[in-house]
Amino acid sequence: MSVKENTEFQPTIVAFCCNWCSYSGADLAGTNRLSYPTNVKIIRVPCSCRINPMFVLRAFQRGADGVILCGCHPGDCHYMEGNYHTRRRMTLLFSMLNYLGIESARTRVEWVSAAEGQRFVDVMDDFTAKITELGPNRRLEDLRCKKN
Amino acid sequence: MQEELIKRAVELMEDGTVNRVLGWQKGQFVYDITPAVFTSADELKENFVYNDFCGDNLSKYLKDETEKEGKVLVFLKPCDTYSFNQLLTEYKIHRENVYAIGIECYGKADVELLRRKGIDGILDVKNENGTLKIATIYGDEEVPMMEAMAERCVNCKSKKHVAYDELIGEDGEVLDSNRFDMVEKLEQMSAQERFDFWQGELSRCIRCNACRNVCPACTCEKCVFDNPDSGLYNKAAADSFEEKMFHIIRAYHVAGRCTDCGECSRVCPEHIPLHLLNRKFIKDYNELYGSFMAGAEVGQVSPMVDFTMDNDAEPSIVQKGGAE
Amino acid sequence: MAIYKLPYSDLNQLFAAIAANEKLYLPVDISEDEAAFRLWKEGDQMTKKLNTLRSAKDFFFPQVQPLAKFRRQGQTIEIMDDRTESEDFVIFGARACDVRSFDVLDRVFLEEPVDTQYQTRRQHSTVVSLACGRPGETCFCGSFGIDAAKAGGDVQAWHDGDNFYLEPLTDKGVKLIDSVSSLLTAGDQEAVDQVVEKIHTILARLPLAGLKPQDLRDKELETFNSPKWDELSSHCIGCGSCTFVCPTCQCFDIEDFKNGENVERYRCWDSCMYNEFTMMAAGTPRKTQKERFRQRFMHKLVYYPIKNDGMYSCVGCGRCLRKCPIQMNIVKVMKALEEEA
Amino acid sequence: MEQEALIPKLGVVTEIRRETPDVKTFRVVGVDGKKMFEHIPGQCAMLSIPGVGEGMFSITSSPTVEDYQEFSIKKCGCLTSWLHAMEPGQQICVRGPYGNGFPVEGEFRGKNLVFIAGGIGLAPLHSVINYCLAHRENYGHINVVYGSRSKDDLVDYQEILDSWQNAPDMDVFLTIDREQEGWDGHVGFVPNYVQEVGLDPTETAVICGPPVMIHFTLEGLKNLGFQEPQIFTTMEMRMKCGVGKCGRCNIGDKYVCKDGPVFSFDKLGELPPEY
Repeated sequence: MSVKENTEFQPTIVAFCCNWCSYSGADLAGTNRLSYPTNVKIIRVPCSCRINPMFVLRAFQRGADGVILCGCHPGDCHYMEGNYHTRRRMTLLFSMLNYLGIESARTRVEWVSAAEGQRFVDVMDDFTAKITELGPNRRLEDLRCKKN
Repeated sequence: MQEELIKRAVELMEDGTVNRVLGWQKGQFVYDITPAVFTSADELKENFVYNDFCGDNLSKYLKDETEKEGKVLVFLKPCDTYSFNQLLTEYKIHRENVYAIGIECYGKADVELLRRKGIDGILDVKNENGTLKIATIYGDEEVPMMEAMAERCVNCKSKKHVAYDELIGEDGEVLDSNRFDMVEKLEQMSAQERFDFWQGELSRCIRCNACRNVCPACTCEKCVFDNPDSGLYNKAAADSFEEKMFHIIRAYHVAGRCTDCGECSRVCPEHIPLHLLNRKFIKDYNELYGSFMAGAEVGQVSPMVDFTMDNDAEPSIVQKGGAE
Repeated sequence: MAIYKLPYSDLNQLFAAIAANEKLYLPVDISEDEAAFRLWKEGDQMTKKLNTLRSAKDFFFPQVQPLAKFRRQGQTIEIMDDRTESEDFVIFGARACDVRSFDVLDRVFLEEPVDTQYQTRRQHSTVVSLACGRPGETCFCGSFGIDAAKAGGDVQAWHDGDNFYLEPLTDKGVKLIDSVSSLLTAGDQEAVDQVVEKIHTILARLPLAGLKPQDLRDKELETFNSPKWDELSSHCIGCGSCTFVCPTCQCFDIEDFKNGENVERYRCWDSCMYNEFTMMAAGTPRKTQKERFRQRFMHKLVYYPIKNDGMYSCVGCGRCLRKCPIQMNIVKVMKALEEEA
Repeated sequence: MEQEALIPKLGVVTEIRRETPDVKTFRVVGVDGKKMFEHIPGQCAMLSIPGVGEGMFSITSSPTVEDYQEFSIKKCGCLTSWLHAMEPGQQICVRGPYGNGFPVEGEFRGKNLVFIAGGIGLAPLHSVINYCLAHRENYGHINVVYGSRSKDDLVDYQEILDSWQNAPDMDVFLTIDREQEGWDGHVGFVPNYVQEVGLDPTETAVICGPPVMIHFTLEGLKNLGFQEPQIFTTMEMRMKCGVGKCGRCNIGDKYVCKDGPVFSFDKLGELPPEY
């Protein structure tokens, strides 16, 4: 049993979380002792609109199998309109990645508020399951960053 | 047409409206035409050329030219006027230092398309009523102009001049072009097919930066790809990832500002259809956020920096639309 | 030396026979527009195109070449040699211009201290050249004393539609011919002479046939200070197309790719046309595109000949004439400098 | 495969001394604790920290030092900032030595020498001055004119005081740009000071410093009657390979890394003024 577990594909998930809502949401999940997959590596950003398309691509380059952005619900942005920009930018970026044949399920944007600890866990569970199903990222990998 | 342009340019130089002319200079063959600045009537008469191969979009040169002393005359084809407007929108051109003459254009030929047909050793090309009569070392050839026309001209988006001080020839209309056909075709493929297509195209990239340097929308003082501190600095076609990243980011940086002038695809030494990346963005924001044409008017707000509170699509629509 | 003959229809067998012994690279069509050297596999046809877009310098001086790997942990560094030893390989169908470009590159890379990776690739290669049956209007190899009808290399080849003729020129060439001798029959000099003559007639009719480079070795400063450079360079967009398609451009950069504690140091092509090419903490000595443009052509037409007994660092392949986005190229530069002199 | 010139060897930084607020001197030996290579004064070496960068630096120590090489490095970019931040014991990648060096066994022999330096420009001259001092019998009188922005910016100040000023048949003239408390020496720019210290135009001069200082000092020396062939300098250019192949450090047909960095001004005058 344990042998099987070791050989199973364990994806690396990068989650960019906005400082004001989603990061607090993750925090809340923690304080409520809810667990989410250990594959998820959280990077805190001041606002979801801080995320440059290059961050997403760089995450894939450096070995991520899935990248998820979490921000405040539209209308709740700490900076009034940041996540509206995120919404447009990421829609177009994801569409472009899809156009280049990169699996669209590897990228996702979710709105998670500071009060939604359970939702954060659900989102991460679901995303991790999807990525595990998809398998390792092969279409946007940098071979130099692969560990043999 | 060429004579008419020279005549008007000379007039404008002589009456002091402008002190120099930005145009196209003859090469050693009929097709190797270089953008150039002419400062005298003699130079113009001797070297100025306007023919089927004058594809260069001159508007980007205005960024530097209008910084100089005096007014410059520039000839703009319909598609160039969009770039011109877009540069004005971004405050890259001093409008008062330029006198723009719009000139009509029925599409430009691409010598590579002649070579594709196996025609080589080209000595002369004459356009006689839509047929190119080509003299080569290996004999004469005839090719209909339509078959030698660059892709961007076949799918011309507009014959309308959106900015000019003066017009030579007729003004046309915005056309209902088929320019998104190929994008649609790609969209309908499976993800694997699309991936294979782009992998094949982008893996040929040699990172010469011609697409970036020629692009009228790429006017940054220092490109993020030239900045060692950005962590993206890389000249090498080192791994297929680098080229994908470069082209995705470049297309993204110009999204909402790209006027689809097609210069990137024209200059690519590897014939990578880079315009298909830009057109994907154009098609997307047209469909999602309403019709928008960069450069159609001065001062437009690009959909990339705009938003609506309630009606914008969520990024998840990509997953519904695409395969996998 | 002896000439060997092979029916054109048997070319595929020849490829198979060579490929059975060592790697065979052949120019094949990779798209409607372009040909490129690719590892031959059954069914591949040699391109009918004049030349490959990327020059054959790739074989000896590839765009990216690993040098060393490092591991940095705390204060310690581990250095691991990351170079690769070359296997034997054959380049088939290189044109005369590209073959000459190897000589140009040799004088840079085989000069002390020898570039080891370049050297091993050179030692392990056998170059089979092919005469140009249909040179294009952009060809001007004749200007540099190159004969497109006698392309040189280890084996030179011609074809006249029906037959393929091969003539070994070096020991390596003889060895290659010996290894496939069962396919070959003795060829006649006369047939080859006919092909050569036919090509010579075409070459004489090329539009750039009369172009001769000036010997500017004594006029280094004069040429450098020529007022022509302003005009010539004024619309250069500063891309690297000309340098990357050029068979003799040899400038490179050494860069590190960081991946955590592992660092890969590699060498890659660089272009003197780029603005950061000579950028230092204190600024750059080549401040505008004019200086960078001038550097490229001065190097090809003046500096290199000074260092190498008058040999030019241009082989007249015409790639830059075809690929420059603004069509400003070495021929226009040569003509402009000549006008002035 | 043979040893490749572009692949560095491993060295260790055994000692780091702060010279001025932005200059530190690094002592480098091989991992076996011995000197890594022999060099000629004026030659350079490529130092690199993988993943940070690689740069060409003048070897500051004299070849007569038997145990190590030293490099005086000013903090001005990515790599140099990193070097300034590191601690002794750090391993470092080294390749070299590169360049032609000063003609210490050629034109310099038997001559009276004057070394003129500004700021960090003393680094390449430090090596040759100490070499000449070690072989005192081969050279005539030695003058050193050295200036900096302030007293604190004088590189090797302690060594100058302790050793050079007491050396036989050697004069050291120091100057700083602006008046400063605790400084009773000369105040003024190097090019002007050069005119004042009473140089003999038959001496062989070596200049190194910022471009503008070199420019005016050269004019000053010419006014004094110096001829171009007797004035030397050491050039600086962006370098990547150090062996005359990568194509970026050329001045005309000469590569600074291979044919330079030491040039006499008459040779430099024959080359395009692109530096």
